[in-house]
Amino acid sequence: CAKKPAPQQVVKIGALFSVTGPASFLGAPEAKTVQMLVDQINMAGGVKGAKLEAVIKDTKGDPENAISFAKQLIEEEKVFAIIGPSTSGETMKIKNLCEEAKVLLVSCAAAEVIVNPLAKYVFKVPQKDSQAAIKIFETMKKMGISKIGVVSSNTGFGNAGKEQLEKLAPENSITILISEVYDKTATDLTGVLAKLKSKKVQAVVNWSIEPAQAIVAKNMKQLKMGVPLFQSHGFGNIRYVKEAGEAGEGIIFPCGRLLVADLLPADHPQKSVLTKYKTDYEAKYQEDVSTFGGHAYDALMVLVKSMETAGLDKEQVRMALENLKGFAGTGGVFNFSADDHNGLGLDAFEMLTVKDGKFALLEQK
Amino acid sequence: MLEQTVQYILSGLTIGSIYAIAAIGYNIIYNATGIINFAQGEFIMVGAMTAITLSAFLPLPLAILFAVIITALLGALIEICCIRWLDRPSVLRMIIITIGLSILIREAALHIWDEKVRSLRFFTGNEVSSVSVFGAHISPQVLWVLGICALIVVLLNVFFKYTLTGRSIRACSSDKMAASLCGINTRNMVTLSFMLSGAIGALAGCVISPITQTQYDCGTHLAIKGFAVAVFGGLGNSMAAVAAGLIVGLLETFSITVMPLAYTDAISIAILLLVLFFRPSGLFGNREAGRLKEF
Amino acid sequence: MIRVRNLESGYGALRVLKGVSLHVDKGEIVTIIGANGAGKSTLLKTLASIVRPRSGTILLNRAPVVRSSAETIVAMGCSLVPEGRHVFGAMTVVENLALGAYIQYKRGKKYEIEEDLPYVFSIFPTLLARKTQLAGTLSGGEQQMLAMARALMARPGLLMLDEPSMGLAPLMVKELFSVVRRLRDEGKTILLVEQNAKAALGVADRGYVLETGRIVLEGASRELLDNKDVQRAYLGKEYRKINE
Amino acid sequence: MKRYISILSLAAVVAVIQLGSTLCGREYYLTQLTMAAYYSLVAVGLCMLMGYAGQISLGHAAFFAIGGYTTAVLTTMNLQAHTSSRIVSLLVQCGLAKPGTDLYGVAQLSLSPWIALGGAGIITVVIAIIIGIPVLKLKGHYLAMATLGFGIIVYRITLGTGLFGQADGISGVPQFTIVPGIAIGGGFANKVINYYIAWVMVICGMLLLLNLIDSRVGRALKSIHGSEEAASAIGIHIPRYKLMVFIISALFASLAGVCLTHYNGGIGPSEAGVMKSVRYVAIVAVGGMANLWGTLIMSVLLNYLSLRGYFGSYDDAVFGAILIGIMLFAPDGIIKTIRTKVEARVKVKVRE
Amino acid sequence: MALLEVNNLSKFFGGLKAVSAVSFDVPQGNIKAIIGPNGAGKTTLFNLIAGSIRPDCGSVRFKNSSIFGLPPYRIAQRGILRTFQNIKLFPNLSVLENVMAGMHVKGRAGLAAGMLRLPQARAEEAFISEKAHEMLAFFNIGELAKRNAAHLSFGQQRAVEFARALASGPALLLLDEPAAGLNTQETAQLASQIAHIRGKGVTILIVEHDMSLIMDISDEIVVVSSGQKIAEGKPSDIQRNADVVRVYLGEE
Ligand SMILES: Nc1ncnc2c1ncn2[C@@H]1O[C@H](COP(=O)(O)OP(=O)(O)OP(=O)(O)O)[C@@H](O)[C@H]1O
Ligand SMILES: Nc1ncnc2c1ncn2[C@@H]1O[C@H](COP(=O)(O)OP(=O)(O)OP(=O)(O)O)[C@@H](O)[C@H]1O
Ligand SMILES: [Mg+2]
Ligand SMILES: [Mg+2]
Repeated sequence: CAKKPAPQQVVKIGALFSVTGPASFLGAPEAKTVQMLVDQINMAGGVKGAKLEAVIKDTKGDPENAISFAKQLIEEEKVFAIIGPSTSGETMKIKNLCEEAKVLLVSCAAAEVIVNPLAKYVFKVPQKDSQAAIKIFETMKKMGISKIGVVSSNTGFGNAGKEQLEKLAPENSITILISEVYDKTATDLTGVLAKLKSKKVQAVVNWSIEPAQAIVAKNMKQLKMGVPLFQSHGFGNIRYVKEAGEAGEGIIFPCGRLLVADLLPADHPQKSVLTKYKTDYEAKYQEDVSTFGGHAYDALMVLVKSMETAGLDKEQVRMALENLKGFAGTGGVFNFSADDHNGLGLDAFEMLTVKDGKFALLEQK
Repeated sequence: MLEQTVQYILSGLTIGSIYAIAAIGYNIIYNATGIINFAQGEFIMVGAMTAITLSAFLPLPLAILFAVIITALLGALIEICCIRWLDRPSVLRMIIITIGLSILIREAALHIWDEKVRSLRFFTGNEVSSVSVFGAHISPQVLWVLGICALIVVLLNVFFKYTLTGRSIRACSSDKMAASLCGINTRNMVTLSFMLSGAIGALAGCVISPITQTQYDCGTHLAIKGFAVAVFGGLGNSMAAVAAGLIVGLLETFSITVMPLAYTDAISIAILLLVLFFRPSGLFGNREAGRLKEF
Repeated sequence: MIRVRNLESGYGALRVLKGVSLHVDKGEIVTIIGANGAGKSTLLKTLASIVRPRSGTILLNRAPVVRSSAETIVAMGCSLVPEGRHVFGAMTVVENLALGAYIQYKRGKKYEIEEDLPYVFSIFPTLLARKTQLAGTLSGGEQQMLAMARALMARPGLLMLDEPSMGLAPLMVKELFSVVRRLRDEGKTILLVEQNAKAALGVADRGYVLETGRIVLEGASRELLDNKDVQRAYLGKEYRKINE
Repeated sequence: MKRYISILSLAAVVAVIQLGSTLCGREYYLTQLTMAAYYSLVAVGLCMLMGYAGQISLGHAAFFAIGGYTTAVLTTMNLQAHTSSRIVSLLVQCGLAKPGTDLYGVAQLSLSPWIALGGAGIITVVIAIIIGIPVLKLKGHYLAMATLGFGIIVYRITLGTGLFGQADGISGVPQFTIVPGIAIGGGFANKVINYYIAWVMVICGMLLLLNLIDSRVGRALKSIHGSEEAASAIGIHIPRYKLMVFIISALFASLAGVCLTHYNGGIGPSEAGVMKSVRYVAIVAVGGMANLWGTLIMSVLLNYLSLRGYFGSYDDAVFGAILIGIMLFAPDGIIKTIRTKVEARVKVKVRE
Repeated sequence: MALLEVNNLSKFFGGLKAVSAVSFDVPQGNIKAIIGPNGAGKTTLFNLIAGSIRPDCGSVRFKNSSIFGLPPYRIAQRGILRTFQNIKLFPNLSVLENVMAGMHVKGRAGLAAGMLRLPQARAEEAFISEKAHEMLAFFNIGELAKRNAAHLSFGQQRAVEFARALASGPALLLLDEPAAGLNTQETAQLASQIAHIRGKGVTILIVEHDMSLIMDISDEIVVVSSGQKIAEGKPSDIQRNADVVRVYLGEE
């Protein structure tokens, strides 16, 4: 039903990422990924004959910048859609704006509030925190753990995770003995871990995306706590494993399959997507992929996919996106629907562990 | 219970020693120029980052040595480019310049080293080794931090009290014109103090990096805490800075036992403020001297 | 000792010295008198390189020093006791004095410094009693003494004093002028700026009168003391009349 | 008189920019100009405190945040569940709480922004007094440290408290209807009106402050900056005046916070962050410290450029470089330096 | 009836008795001088009277009510104004504004009046500025009115400070070494200015080391040494007092 677009028509995609600033570990790989993908797509002839152009704005993680830039993208650049922002706080600030302007927003932030309450034009690609929490609890049950301590960082990600853990624990017959929030710039956490230790927890769950994840691991080992450490899907960056060094061994966390792409069976639907993205990215930027870059991949690709099916009309694309099924991205296989603007299920996660300084699939008995 | 308390004390010492070593650097430039160098945190970051980069090719001690030298040179460069040729700048102007510098250095570091977190090797042992005291545990690196902290303080005290150069640096801060009328090359003294605080910042950065990890923007946090601690102790007095640092560290750790961790910072700073209201020249500051120094 | 030709100097847009020429020979006491704002302090500050001259030449011991820094001037044996004391407020009296001897230390003359301390204390006994007090808490007169004592610690050949008697009690002023004489007798050269023209001309060998940035009169002290204009403007012959 | 001329020219420039942008179909520039105007309100208030009264505040973003968060919390509170309560029904009767539905069709009963504005004002004044009395006794770096500390505490509280949305901040703040048809809000249709609201506020603020600095109170403030000892020796009650100017500048910041929060439809903790406070201080310094006009111009310029993201990832770096450059080469602020240069040149011409 | 009565006033700095048990009166309309060697405690005495430092014990009464321990601004509001030994001008203000600031206690206009420029505030402002110009003219520094106070020579700064202290029409003026840094002619001018001011009914307490000035203008002299009063009397008596000659004046 789509009209034939004029050749070399340009479709602008706005991108809001916190490339610098406190959340730069999210935004930087995301921006790089988008840049790389857009180049690739254009090399391959664009989308429906139209060239993609990414207008990337660095919000530095500040909501006020996100608002200002979002308005710019919508009014001035007249972008087709916006991907990003990297953090939930920013996304929530521009959710209404995009809704009002009827511009598609595919967020790379994790919080559930982004798609619940449901906004017509707002989607998100990272996995749901609740599913990560359930995955963790399931693993714990198998390991015979029932009393745990939770630490989380005071960011949107940390808070959302903490909330989900606390909400889902009773259903999974797990008791949270203690829950503490630390500052994302924390330099040493032995104090708070000592508090956990004194409560005799059987396992520790740390929920954050910051580098402090490695500090938790180190401090636990230094304190000789001797209980397993579970991390959130925010641990999906080989950097943190390197940082934690020997202390990283044995950490368990749920994660998309990007990091263990080579370990997947050849017939896994995500296998080819993952290995391609991984090798491309690593070749282009000389650095390890992280799951965060993967979010940007998913955000852009679900859009492109929908555009390919529905053409270059915003409303049509929105419909197509809502009906996108079985799309294999880096975060999992997406099945969007009119009342699920996230599209990922429990199976998006794999439980991983760290073995000899590398990610490995957790072997569950 | 004892083990628990000891553990808190040790944790407090760990955090405290980090703050203390960050605070010392402030005092040097303060003594020389009467200003607070807000780029001090960036010296710490640059020192650590340089050492990390160098440690890929060099043995650890050499890497640290070079990092210290490079950061000292950076300090000198900054002074020569941005401060030396100013004609009697006001303190506020200097503060703003150093704030500007800190922003610039941080951004430069972002583009040199990217946004990823790194850390230096542990000096002894590794991530998982710990020393146990009464059943509580502490990373050997903390002992390094404390030791180097103590060493720096002792050396600095001797330097400022008993050596001529040290005294001249203090004279410069008190009255620049009078100092040059005494035959002191005030410009060189300021350069020297920037080099010195650069070097100390770098050393601090290296020794805390295994514990805290290093990222391009980690300087800001350390700078704020270091500044708070330096003021809390009484500006210009390094011994007081260490004491204040340890006190703040212990305070923060013990506040965890009663309050949610999220408010630790707010609590420790609120207590600092309270102290300031009652002792406006800091915990160990000399009130008389404080009044005679102008902003 | 010092020779100045056509010196021009000032602050920003303000021209203060407009072509000053003067000279001070070794072993002399030379005084400069002039009204408020005439530029006396500016002249001394320019000689000490605290203020940069716009043009003109300054020869110190025959060497041109117009571009030198303040430290080199001190190292060349020329010390200024600035107007308004400028002691190191947050340091003790002894530390102030030690810094005065900075040049000596740098030359490694520790021994001389040890001699100098008792020497300046003998000139200013009050300071001995306040040895460890912070200089900022000294009384005005005490600070003035400290400033002079500190300058002496550098063993200058030429000592420039900017209104040293300001704020001193009469007894101290007398004392001060006898110190000035004593220093001259010890072979030092002294350039003295004073408001107390009578006393200054009393000790000086020669004098200059500075008015709005120009030397308007110069000569031996005696001549100046007898000069009608000087008498009227600076020596207060009219003082009675105004009050009557 | 001079002051009215400059104020009028400011008003004229404001109008010309709006007309120009509308005629060129570039109305979207007004968005960032509006935001910059609110930030400028903070800057000129701080200029009064820092440049004229000589009291540095490294925690001024806190007051902005106090205003913003107060209004955000109060206006996003859904009273639907409490309709039975006495107070709520009273509020509804007085028209101070309005029922409505949000974007997702959920019934809302929210407090009127006027109450929030009043609340923000009261809270700001109370906090300014509580903090100001002890803090303003301090001097120099100690004052800098204490205000910085206050800023950090507020920042931490916004970050750590569930009520304030922690790291995510608060979103979904409704618009602030001043009179029917005129509302502070970020909708795409209200750009022009909001631009004028913001600039009218800036112009009024400027006028008040310009009057103030030439008044008896203003002189007292400036003399405190010059020498506290001398100021008290001529009969100036220093603590009172310091507190007064502290409250005024806190109110400016808080008002800006309230308005910008409504305009943006939300607020996040970064508004309370240390870097924000530092930015305000820097803008005042770049403007020339005791120079309201310089501060206003630099603030609009820098905030505008930054909000438009002209410098991309180099935003902070450019900001730092500008800071250093101006402090090195034009320490009296760019405006004054240019003016003296021009005047000098004109003088030379006249002489020739 | 004495305007100012100082009784047993003392101040210790650690072990140092800067002022110990000093008593004297300043009668209305008089010029009273305080002299003494350097470090005798004269400035400290001034600081105690003006409230800059808190006395340890004793009493200070002004116009028959105690001003002991009041903060300096309250004392200034009651009509005691001072100058400083180390001049303290407002370097960020022009000369004119310095003097106008001196009239702070005379003004009424508050914050709102100033911000809104109410007519009352405007009238007051005009009055104050006119008065300040008069003050400057009196001290012959009228042409400096627009200059920044920081960029004046020492003597000019003295004059500005004097004008600032006098502007509000104080009942008692405390002058700390007003002639320091002035030459003889300027000192003579100062003497006549002081006489003129006294003629307008201002009482003056002066600390000075210039004996000819002191002997000339003062009605009575208090001599302090090491914090204690050692003599008080007419200038001619003081000049002959053996103690005073020994510790202060020196033998001719
Ligand atoms: N730092 C300065 N900046 C600008 N102008 C100055 C500065 N210092 C002095 N002046 C001006 O320079 C002129 C000469 O000042 P200078 O201090 O040399 O006078 P002086 O002869 O020492 O007077 P006094 O006897 O009062 O000390 C005066 O008009 C003064 O206003
Ligand atoms: N804050 C202080 N702490 C300690 N000692 C002080 C303090 N203030 C003043 N003094 C001492 O008190 C004594 C009296 O000082 P003051 O300034 O009153 O002397 P003065 O009579 O004004 O002398 P001058 O004529 O030199 O100005 C001095 O010995 C001084 O050192
Ligand atoms: Mg002079
Ligand atoms: Mg005195």
